[in-house]
Amino acid sequence: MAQGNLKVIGELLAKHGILVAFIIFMIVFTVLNPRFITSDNVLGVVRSSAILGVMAIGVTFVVVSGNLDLSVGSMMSFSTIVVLDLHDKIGPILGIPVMFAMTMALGALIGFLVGYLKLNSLIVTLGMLSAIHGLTLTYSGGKNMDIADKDGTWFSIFGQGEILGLPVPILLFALLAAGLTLLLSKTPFGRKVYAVGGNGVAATFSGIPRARIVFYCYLISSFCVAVAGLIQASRSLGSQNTVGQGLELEVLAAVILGGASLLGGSGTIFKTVIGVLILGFIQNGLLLIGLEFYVQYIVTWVIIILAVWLDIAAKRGQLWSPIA
Amino acid sequence: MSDQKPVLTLKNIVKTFPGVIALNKVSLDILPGEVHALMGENGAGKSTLMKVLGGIYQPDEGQILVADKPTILRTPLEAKNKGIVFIHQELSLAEELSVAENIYMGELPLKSFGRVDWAKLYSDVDEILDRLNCGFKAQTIVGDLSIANKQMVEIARALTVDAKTVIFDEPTASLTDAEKIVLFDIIEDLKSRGVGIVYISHRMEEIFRISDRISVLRDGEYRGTLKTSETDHDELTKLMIGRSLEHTRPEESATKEEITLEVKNLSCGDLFKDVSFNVHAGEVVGFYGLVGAGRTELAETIFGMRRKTSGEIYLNGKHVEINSPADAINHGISLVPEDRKGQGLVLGMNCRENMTLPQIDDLTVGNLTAPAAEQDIFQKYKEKLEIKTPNWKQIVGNLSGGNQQKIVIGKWLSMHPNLLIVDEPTRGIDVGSKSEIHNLIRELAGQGYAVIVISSEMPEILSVSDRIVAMFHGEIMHTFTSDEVTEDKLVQAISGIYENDSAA
Amino acid sequence: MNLKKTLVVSTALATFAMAGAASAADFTIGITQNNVGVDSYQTTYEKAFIAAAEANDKVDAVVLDAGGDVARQIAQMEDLIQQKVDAIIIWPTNGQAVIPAVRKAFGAGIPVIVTNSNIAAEGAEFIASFSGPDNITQGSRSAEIMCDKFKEMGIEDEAQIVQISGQPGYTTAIERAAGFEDRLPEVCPNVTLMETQPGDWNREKSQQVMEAFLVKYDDIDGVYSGDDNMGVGALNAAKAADRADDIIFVGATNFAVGYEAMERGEYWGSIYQSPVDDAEAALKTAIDVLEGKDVPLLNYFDTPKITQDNMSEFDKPVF
Amino acid sequence: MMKRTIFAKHLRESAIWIFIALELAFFGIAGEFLSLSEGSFLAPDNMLLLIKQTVPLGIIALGMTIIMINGNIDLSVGPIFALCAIVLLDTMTWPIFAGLGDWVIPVSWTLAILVGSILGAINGLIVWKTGVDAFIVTLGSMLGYRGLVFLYNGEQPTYHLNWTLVDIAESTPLGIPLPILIFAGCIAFTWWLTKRTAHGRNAFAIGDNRTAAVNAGIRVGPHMVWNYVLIGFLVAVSSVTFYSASGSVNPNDGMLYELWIITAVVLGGTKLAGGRGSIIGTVGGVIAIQLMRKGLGHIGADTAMVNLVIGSILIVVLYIDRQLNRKGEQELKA
Repeated sequence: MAQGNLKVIGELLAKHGILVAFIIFMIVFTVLNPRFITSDNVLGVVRSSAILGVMAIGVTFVVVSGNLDLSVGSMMSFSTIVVLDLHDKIGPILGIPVMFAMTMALGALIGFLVGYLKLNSLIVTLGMLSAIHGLTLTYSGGKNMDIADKDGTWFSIFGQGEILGLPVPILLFALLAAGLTLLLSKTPFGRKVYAVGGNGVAATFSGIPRARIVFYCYLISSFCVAVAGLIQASRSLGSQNTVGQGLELEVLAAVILGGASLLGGSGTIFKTVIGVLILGFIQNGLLLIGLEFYVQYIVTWVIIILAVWLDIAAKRGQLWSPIA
Repeated sequence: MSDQKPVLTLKNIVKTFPGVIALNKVSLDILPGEVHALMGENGAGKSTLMKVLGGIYQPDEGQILVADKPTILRTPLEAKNKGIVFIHQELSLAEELSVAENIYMGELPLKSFGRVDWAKLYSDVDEILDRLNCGFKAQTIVGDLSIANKQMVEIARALTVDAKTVIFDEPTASLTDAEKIVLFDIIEDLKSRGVGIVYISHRMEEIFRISDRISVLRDGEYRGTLKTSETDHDELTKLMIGRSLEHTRPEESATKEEITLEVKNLSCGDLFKDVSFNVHAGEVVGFYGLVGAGRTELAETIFGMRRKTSGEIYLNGKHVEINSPADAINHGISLVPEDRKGQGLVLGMNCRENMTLPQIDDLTVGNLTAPAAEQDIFQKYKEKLEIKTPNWKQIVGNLSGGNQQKIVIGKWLSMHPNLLIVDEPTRGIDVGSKSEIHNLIRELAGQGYAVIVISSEMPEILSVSDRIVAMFHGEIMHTFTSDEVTEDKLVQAISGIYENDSAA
Repeated sequence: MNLKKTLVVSTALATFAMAGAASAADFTIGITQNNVGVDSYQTTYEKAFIAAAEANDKVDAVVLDAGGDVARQIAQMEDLIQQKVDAIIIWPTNGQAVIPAVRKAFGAGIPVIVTNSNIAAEGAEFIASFSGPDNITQGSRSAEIMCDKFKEMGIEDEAQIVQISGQPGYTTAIERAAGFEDRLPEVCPNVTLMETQPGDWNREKSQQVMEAFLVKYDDIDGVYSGDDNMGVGALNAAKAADRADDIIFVGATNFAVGYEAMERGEYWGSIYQSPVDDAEAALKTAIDVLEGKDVPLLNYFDTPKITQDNMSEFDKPVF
Repeated sequence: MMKRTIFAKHLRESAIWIFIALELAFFGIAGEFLSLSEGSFLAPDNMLLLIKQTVPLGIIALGMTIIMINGNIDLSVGPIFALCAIVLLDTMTWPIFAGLGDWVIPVSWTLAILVGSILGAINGLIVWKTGVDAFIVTLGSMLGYRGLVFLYNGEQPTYHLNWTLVDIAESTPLGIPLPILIFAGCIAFTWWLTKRTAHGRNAFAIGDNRTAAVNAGIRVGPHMVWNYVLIGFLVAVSSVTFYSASGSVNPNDGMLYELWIITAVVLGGTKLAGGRGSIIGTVGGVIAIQLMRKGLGHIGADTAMVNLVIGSILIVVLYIDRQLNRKGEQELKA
């Protein structure tokens, strides 16, 4: 029965569609430019995707819990600027924890507003996007922040160092991905995040403290932002106030590409990582075959729509929406 | 009646979905001026059939005849234009719009340039509302109405078009007995005007009260049509589930001495006031009342979902403060909520995950979840409650209503509560599952659980309860023992007119 | 930034004490900047401008920021016209889109001084003067710096370079790229410009672009970046790939990071452009116009070449 | 209880105007002390200017209101705004229109508006036919349409200064600037559409309860497409109004517009989930935002301050709105 086949293919796509797309994509680009698949390039792409990836992992928690986070970009600028400033003022050993505390305080504020006060997360994080940008500008006085002694600091290890031949940003990315995969899919907390995102009311009726779970998700997200800020700061040892601008949408695009539903209750860290890598390789691949940078906008557009469309088409068993 | 031409005929309707035959050669004819009941267990194909009639699905095979003319219904609007009108079970209203706009949704009367003719709209609607004796106006915002009045708005919709066939899908699910009477009057009125009525319900007593003929579906197949006057409960049940049911009889009371729950002067704003009662171990206490009498709100307050404004709760003699469901669970209280899909289940999660959700913190090895421990619980209650699901991975949203409800019950039984509260345990559940759940509740009491059952169905309340608390306007009117209670007394009590001579 | 507030508050209080809302100074000059906060050049410019205005008793300043949004800038122009300031200084977000607004000010009799980045030729008749760097010359000079270095190294006939340009659509980015691309073949006809990609004035973006270049091209001898911020991003990428030693980096708008990289010998050269000079020149031009002095239409301030060889002649940039 | 609800309802509906009044009072007084300007902030000229400055965002926000009442969202208005401007300015230089002289102006206007409507229709069709959430669809086209903007003319600004065009755009018939008249026309039209027509009422019905609307026979899909056409059309009108007066468009123009517009619409009382909202409220919302920007500039606040204040105000307004919507202490905790 043809419909039966469609269903099998549909289920396959629903489960592994993003992976299939990823593999096809890699093959096509390798044919177009063999350099694409060299270990140097792959490593380079993963390294430069690490910052986006670390943030996307955090945002996955927020999205699975049924909320949005549009403030991660401007929050990342904030943590980058703060840690660079503190590096010279109180030294990296003190500066890094202080930066984490400040960033996570912002995350806690958002978590409080969305979790405990039950305010709409889209608007809250939109407001925070603007407010945190203002905060960053006030903090830095609008100036670029740079570390004075760039060669003499060990601080560069997070962004530029290598351990066992692997760049540290990739290690941090992998470590965080592994740890948070464990947290999201193998612990009671993770289960509660899915429950809260899947049906917040039913979760509350099951004795799960919805507000606290949402709060923790934002805290995790801000922790990841702080890690991203650390990598960013260490990588360039200096930064502008707008370093993270626009990243919130790229992060969201990666999470959506990974198949998380914006309604909450679905999505995994692994799929988000694939989503991040796809975005990274698109950008890099198009650059390598010599296409103008703006072509990547159009390609990303098509890929996002196709990925999400095929995903829900597989779930409902028909390609076109049944809405009349 | 039999020589009349049917208003609507279905001939050998077949509808398949990938892997499933939802309807297999179903035939049906609806005569003018008759109430034709459609029965069947959940999953029997009733709703698919209705969607075919409503123009939402296209049948793969077979014919629909409207007034003997073959017809293709492509959209809901086409169905409506052919005089087929639905009264939906789940209220299908836009809360922010006026009553009039809801009643004429999709076909507002127009002037030039697509402008709405408000004057005509309001006067037409007010006329209909007068006919139905509604206490509200065309301009009233639907969100401000009570549930029963919202149902009236749904019904009023049927009267706006020249309806030939009106399909009622579980219309009494959220109505009280008094409101049902109004509904049945309306159905009579429609009948007398030659409208054919399809009436879908799980409630036998309603079916026998108002229907003329009954058609039964089972597993997507048509099982026959009976004249109501010539059949009885047993025959119908057999036809529906393929076997006969053991009748539920209240067993011997298992009530013990010790009091599990004692509630003293509990209030929550003006939802309910000064409520006092107790529940013994091994006892089933039924709470009966109109929608809005405060029963569900009372249960939610005991469970920590609402903040009480005054009063005390004692569990096993000890005063307890319950500020959240987590507190309630820690004190051994379980609540099977009223709204299964909205409050009871995370529909996107699988069976096992749903069942172990409240105790997931305890099912761990190290800090990680322990699938083996989860599986033990799932397996135990799957067998105990005879839950029909291929395996634990099944997404709960894909189960039938009865099995979903059993997942919720299993979830709370696995917590081994002192006190189990079940709110409308069988709403929207077919006859077979219904009696299983009733038996289960009695069985639990027999094992020493204290159970509170909230229900709007009188037979249900009468058959499972040891004592019955009648509530009216947020207050307890009277508590009946199973010996003294009669249907009359109960109806009076929940309408606030019971002579409260033996007040406790 | 607090400086300005103090200025505003103190001035306002002083004037309030004396004559209600009337101004005490001879001239009120309004300025609308492109996008303060996007980089420290603009921030330093804003501070320098406020400081210069504060130091000058004759001047009160109304300082506005368009946030990079052309619609907002036009609105600010209208506000300034409505407030009847004596002169308007504009740092255009878009060299053409502001022309009608400039014409409006011209029509209202308010002289307009364009700063930093000029408006298009059609607007020339409506402005009193342009004060700022000559971005085309800057581009040409960067080309010369790079070419001279290649000649010194003896690879002027084989060198291959890439360009990282500024934010697409911005006049400064376009002019610098044009100046560079026009001049390079004149001085070094055999140097190949392999590819140009935008780095959006953003160090991180530029670093990513450079990473891709490094994978794509085995032989890169030089990188021209639209400013030092991006240049340092490219340098970081090359350092990470261990190829920094083979590449000559030339930028523009010498930032502190670029200056430091030059001190370390990693970055070859740039164009020295001080936002303080830029701001002061703009204010001075405005005052000169208001005082009726003869002001040239194009009032460029000098932006000299800076390389590792002559950097000791320059102070380290403060931004 | 009933009284309180009605009071809260009224307060909710007029909240934005109270807020505007507070802003006016604050900036009016603070302006006297802090501003260098000789004119009062509240001067009629300045207020007229204020309204004129709200026009570009305002016209788009009207369309966004209907989209959001309908239960959707459009994040792609920024690039549509830029693309329409490119069409407007570029078509004026096309050789085939060379013979028209200044009559090319209405032709270009029409073309730009056509393109805007088509881009809107594409969004709508994707939302309808694929069933993908509008947020994701328009997030995608926000990128994709921006790509088209760049594709058109690379990184160069598109530029054509036609003084006749500028003079038309800056004319003041009846003493009122033309953009304000266009804005007023759009307000009247969208108000009429939402309050008086079946299409508008259906938008509320669909946003409020989509299943009910489907069951009632409303063709939800085409309805949504028309709303996207409408917002595309209004974005184009806004773009034409604005760029006729400025004559040049950068490929980056319109960035972040979607965020400001959604903010304004939400401030104006439109529900994010759909089903509730009003055109008049949205007008209040855009005025409130422009007033904030203008006022903060007037009293000399810097960029950092403006960002901080606007972000915080948004959250505070959301909080107040939530308090007004609460059912008191009896509320279910879920």
